[in-house]
Amino acid sequence: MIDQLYQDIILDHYKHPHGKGLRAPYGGEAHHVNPTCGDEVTIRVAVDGGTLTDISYDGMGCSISQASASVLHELLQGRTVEEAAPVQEAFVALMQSRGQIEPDEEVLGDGVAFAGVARYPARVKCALLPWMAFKDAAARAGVGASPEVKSS
Amino acid sequence: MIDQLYQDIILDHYKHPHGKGLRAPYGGEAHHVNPTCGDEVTIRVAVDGGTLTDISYDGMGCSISQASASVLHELLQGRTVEEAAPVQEAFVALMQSRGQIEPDEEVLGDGVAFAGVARYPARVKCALLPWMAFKDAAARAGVGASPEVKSS
Amino acid sequence: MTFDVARVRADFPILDREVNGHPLVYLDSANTSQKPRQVLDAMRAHQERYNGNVSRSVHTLGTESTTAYEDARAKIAAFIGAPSPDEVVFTKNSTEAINLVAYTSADLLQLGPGDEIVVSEMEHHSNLVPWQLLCQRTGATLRWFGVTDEGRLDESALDELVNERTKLVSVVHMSNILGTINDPARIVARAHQVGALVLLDCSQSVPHFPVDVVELGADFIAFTGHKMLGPTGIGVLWGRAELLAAMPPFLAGGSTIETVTMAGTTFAAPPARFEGGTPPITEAIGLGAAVDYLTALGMENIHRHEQEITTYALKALADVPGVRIFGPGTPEGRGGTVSFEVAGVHPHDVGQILDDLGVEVRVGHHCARPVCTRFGVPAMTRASFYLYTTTDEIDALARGLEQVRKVFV
Amino acid sequence: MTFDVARVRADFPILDREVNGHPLVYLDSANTSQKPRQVLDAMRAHQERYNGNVSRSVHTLGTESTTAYEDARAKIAAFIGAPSPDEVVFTKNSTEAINLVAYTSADLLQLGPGDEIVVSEMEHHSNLVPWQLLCQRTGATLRWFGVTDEGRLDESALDELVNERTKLVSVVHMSNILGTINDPARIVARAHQVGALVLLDCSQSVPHFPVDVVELGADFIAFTGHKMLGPTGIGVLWGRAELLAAMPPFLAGGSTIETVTMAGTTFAAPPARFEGGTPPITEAIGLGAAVDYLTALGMENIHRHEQEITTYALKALADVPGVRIFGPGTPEGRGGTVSFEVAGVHPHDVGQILDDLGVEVRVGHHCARPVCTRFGVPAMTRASFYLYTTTDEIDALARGLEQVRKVFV
Ligand SMILES: Cc1ncc(COP(=O)(O)O)c(C=O)c1O
Ligand SMILES: Cc1ncc(COP(=O)(O)O)c(C=O)c1O
Repeated sequence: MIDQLYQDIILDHYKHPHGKGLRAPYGGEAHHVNPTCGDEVTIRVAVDGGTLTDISYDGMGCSISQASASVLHELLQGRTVEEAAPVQEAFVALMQSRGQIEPDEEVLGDGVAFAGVARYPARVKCALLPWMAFKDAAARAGVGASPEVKSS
Repeated sequence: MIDQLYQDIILDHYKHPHGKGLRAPYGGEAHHVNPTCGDEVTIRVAVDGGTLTDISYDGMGCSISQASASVLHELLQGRTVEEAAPVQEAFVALMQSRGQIEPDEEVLGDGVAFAGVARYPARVKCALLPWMAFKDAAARAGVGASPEVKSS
Repeated sequence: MTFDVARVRADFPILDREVNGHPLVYLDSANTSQKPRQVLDAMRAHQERYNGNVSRSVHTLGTESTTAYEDARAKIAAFIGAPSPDEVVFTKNSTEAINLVAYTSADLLQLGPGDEIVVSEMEHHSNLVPWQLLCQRTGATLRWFGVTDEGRLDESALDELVNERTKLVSVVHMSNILGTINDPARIVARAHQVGALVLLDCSQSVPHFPVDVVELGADFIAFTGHKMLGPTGIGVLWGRAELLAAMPPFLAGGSTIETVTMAGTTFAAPPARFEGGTPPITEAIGLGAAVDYLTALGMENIHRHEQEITTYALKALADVPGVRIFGPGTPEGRGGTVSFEVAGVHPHDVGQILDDLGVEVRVGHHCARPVCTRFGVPAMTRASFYLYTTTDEIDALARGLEQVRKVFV
Repeated sequence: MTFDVARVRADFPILDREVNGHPLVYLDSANTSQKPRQVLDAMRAHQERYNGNVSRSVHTLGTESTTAYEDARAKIAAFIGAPSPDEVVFTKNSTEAINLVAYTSADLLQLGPGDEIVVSEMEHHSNLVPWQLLCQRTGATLRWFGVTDEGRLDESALDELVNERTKLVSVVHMSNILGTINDPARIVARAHQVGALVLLDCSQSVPHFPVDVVELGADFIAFTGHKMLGPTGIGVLWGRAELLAAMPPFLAGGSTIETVTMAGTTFAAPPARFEGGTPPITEAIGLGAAVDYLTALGMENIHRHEQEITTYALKALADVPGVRIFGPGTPEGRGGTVSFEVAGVHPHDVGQILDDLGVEVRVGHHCARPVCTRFGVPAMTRASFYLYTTTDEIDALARGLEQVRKVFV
């Protein structure tokens, strides 16, 4: 069961995160905290003509939240805002599915590795942390991200 | 069991209270309330040369508290402060005995009828109400009554 | 479904007990209700099999416990028609829930001299004293609805009483002493017209008939677990999401925070913001099970059963010489809580003789002393009913009152 | 008497359970303790046989319930050496107990700008945030003791920190994160010298070793039932009688009053003044049973057992490569709560792998974020022990940590 959680893809992203580090210029930034464990992430979003030209981030956290940020970067960087929305939606839906959804690799890429996380309610928040921060950062960059991410 | 509580002596004092009504002159007055049931009693004490020359009272309450005031009047009125102290002490001890004390009729007179009350924890407060008020009134009249009466 | 009171009673272990050699006749459910096996089992299961602290652990016990605690919140939200579980704040009882609003509303409503808070003469002390103290702290003025001779809320001066200066109206949904069920519609409408908030004390309504917060139109409601088949130690404040979001923390500490430094703290979103420290976890789970039990029977059915019992009781009491009922004399607009006096006998003595016969009623001012004052008595005797009450028990009450008269009249 | 841990464990039903296919190894008692059958049975007996509301009824159920509730108060008073049961106030948890003092002390201490409140960097959020908010409300200043590298309270600046302006000092007796046991003697002496009151947060001390309020010399202590074999939903504030008598009501309502009119209210003597509404009755009875259980085993014996386990654990952890312990590294002046890091692995991941092996530890900031900040980490992993902990369980923890390193390092 634990191997479902710590899939190699996740451990890979954790140990070798993609696009980590805060970069300028950016249009919006958000800092989110998981109050129960103290994990933190800061995300910056740069937008140019409807395209997410850079998503940069930094933070302290567990393997799940760190890998999730890395996957987010990989999935959304360079996409248009319209393309990003269904990906976000699919990721959030997967996380809130309690393991009842079969993820679509076409949409979620490496994100499918998080399917196992959905079975660990206490870890869902970890996986969602960067996505919540991204949503806020994107909004501040003027591109309202669509899906409702529940913060509690 | 209930007959132990509602002894004829108690019902008699309740239906025909001794010395009821507030009288002047008096040296000290106290008003006490039982917060759980709303029963109230006012007691006045007149002292002359170390003698409790008058104990007058009025109030609303159940048979136990009313009869207790009547018995108090009967037992302490006309006594010296020194004579009153052991009576008070004996009555309070009887009430707090949970039914474990055999009361002394020499000391308590009709007060012995309250032995059954001690077995009803919820009613002990009723029986003590006038005695607590008396203690305060006596103190205000300048004759500190001795025994510690727990008010809760 | 017909309501099978015998089957219901079989779920309540305590109902098999004897008191002073007589079968227990428990007529004090408005004070606290008895608890069915299903609720006790759910609590015991938590304590014996998956006890762990909530919201703080990644481990299995903690996760199971958190899931059960949050499931209970969702059940309770559904039970009262709350739009979201996040609008349900767990407290220890109604009293804490009301105090939570009273303490935070100084800030929320920016209260000061000239502002008015409105309650009624029919309130339980728990919905009166917190507002008296709030007015003392802020300089606001407390005003109140009176009570009519029939024991109904006197709304005749509504428009004057609730006016531009009014910031909050807090009234009882069903009186714990008179049994009156208030229809808050006019009060809510008027309060909202003048921009005031409305809190309904639903401590006696949520346990006994269907309550839907959206239909009620209130801004807050408070109720308490132990009166609705749940355990002691758990209560609920429901509040509209945007109001809860605007309120400062109250009992602050562990779990109420977002981030803490020595210099200052930011706070979590509701409901966590208001649930300081380890909450009554087992108790919330127990209340969830109570709600399941009530829902399975159907609140409409429970209400109908209680209406039948109340009709029967009002008649039975009226037939005892010297008995005078306070509050509505017919079952319309009232619940199964009936207070009365027996002419010439103090309630304490009434209660004592009844107890000797195994009939458990409450005597005293019922934490609603202004109602006693209003009706000119120091105390009342109260019989209150619930889903397990039978007409036989009402008969036992009536017989007991005959005995009371024999001893005292 | 030798301490027979196997016999103790047999009393705790949950310890038979498996987690993820492994026997449960519960090392999270500082978060919440497990509960013995004796406590659960006492509560169930109340709920099934004599449930009634307290202080409000003359009937038999109410009287039995009230007697049991007050007996519990007396037991708890005796357990902590309180001069009188009336000094024991039941709350829902430590957090409410501390907030009760924080809210009422604005009045009691006439706080204003220029006054100082002193806490420490080692506090649980529940003994920090209420004082931050109190300072915000009153304009008083919050100051604090630091923590040394060894995880001890830094008392080097005591005389400067606690001075003529200090009105109240509130510090933890045993840290829930570092395990440090503070000796409050010097702080109490200094505080009383300058006329300040002292509250000790005994949430982690009362469950684990003998605590005597008179010996401590404090003015208030707070602790919580669920960490000492009792249920959730019950906590205790102990306060010196004359202070409680001088404090205004806090959560006001039913039971806190002497007499009520619409125009104003007078209040009951402590402890009733502070127990608004229906208290956690069953929970108080459960806590009384927990105290009986602890007393029968002997707090000295329990402490000795935990010291043995702690000694063993400190050594076992030190032997795991990459493990660094926060707080005292030897058993002197510390209790059985050990926080640590595994180099290169986030505590969440440590906790998750351990849970997979049935080992339940807590990870995170443990509601003491300033301590994490002090030691430069976002979070810690914590193993905490109690009377039922065995050396086998410590071995399981150590084996689990090897597994953690296999996955992550
Ligand atoms: C030191 C300390 N203080 C206060 C608390 C708060 O206790 P509770 O959550 O029961 O209010 C805790 C535990 O959570 C604690 O460990
Ligand atoms: C109408 C009403 N409001 C408030 C309360 C207070 O509830 P609790 O004692 O659970 O706080 C009660 C019951 O005691 C009640 O009947």
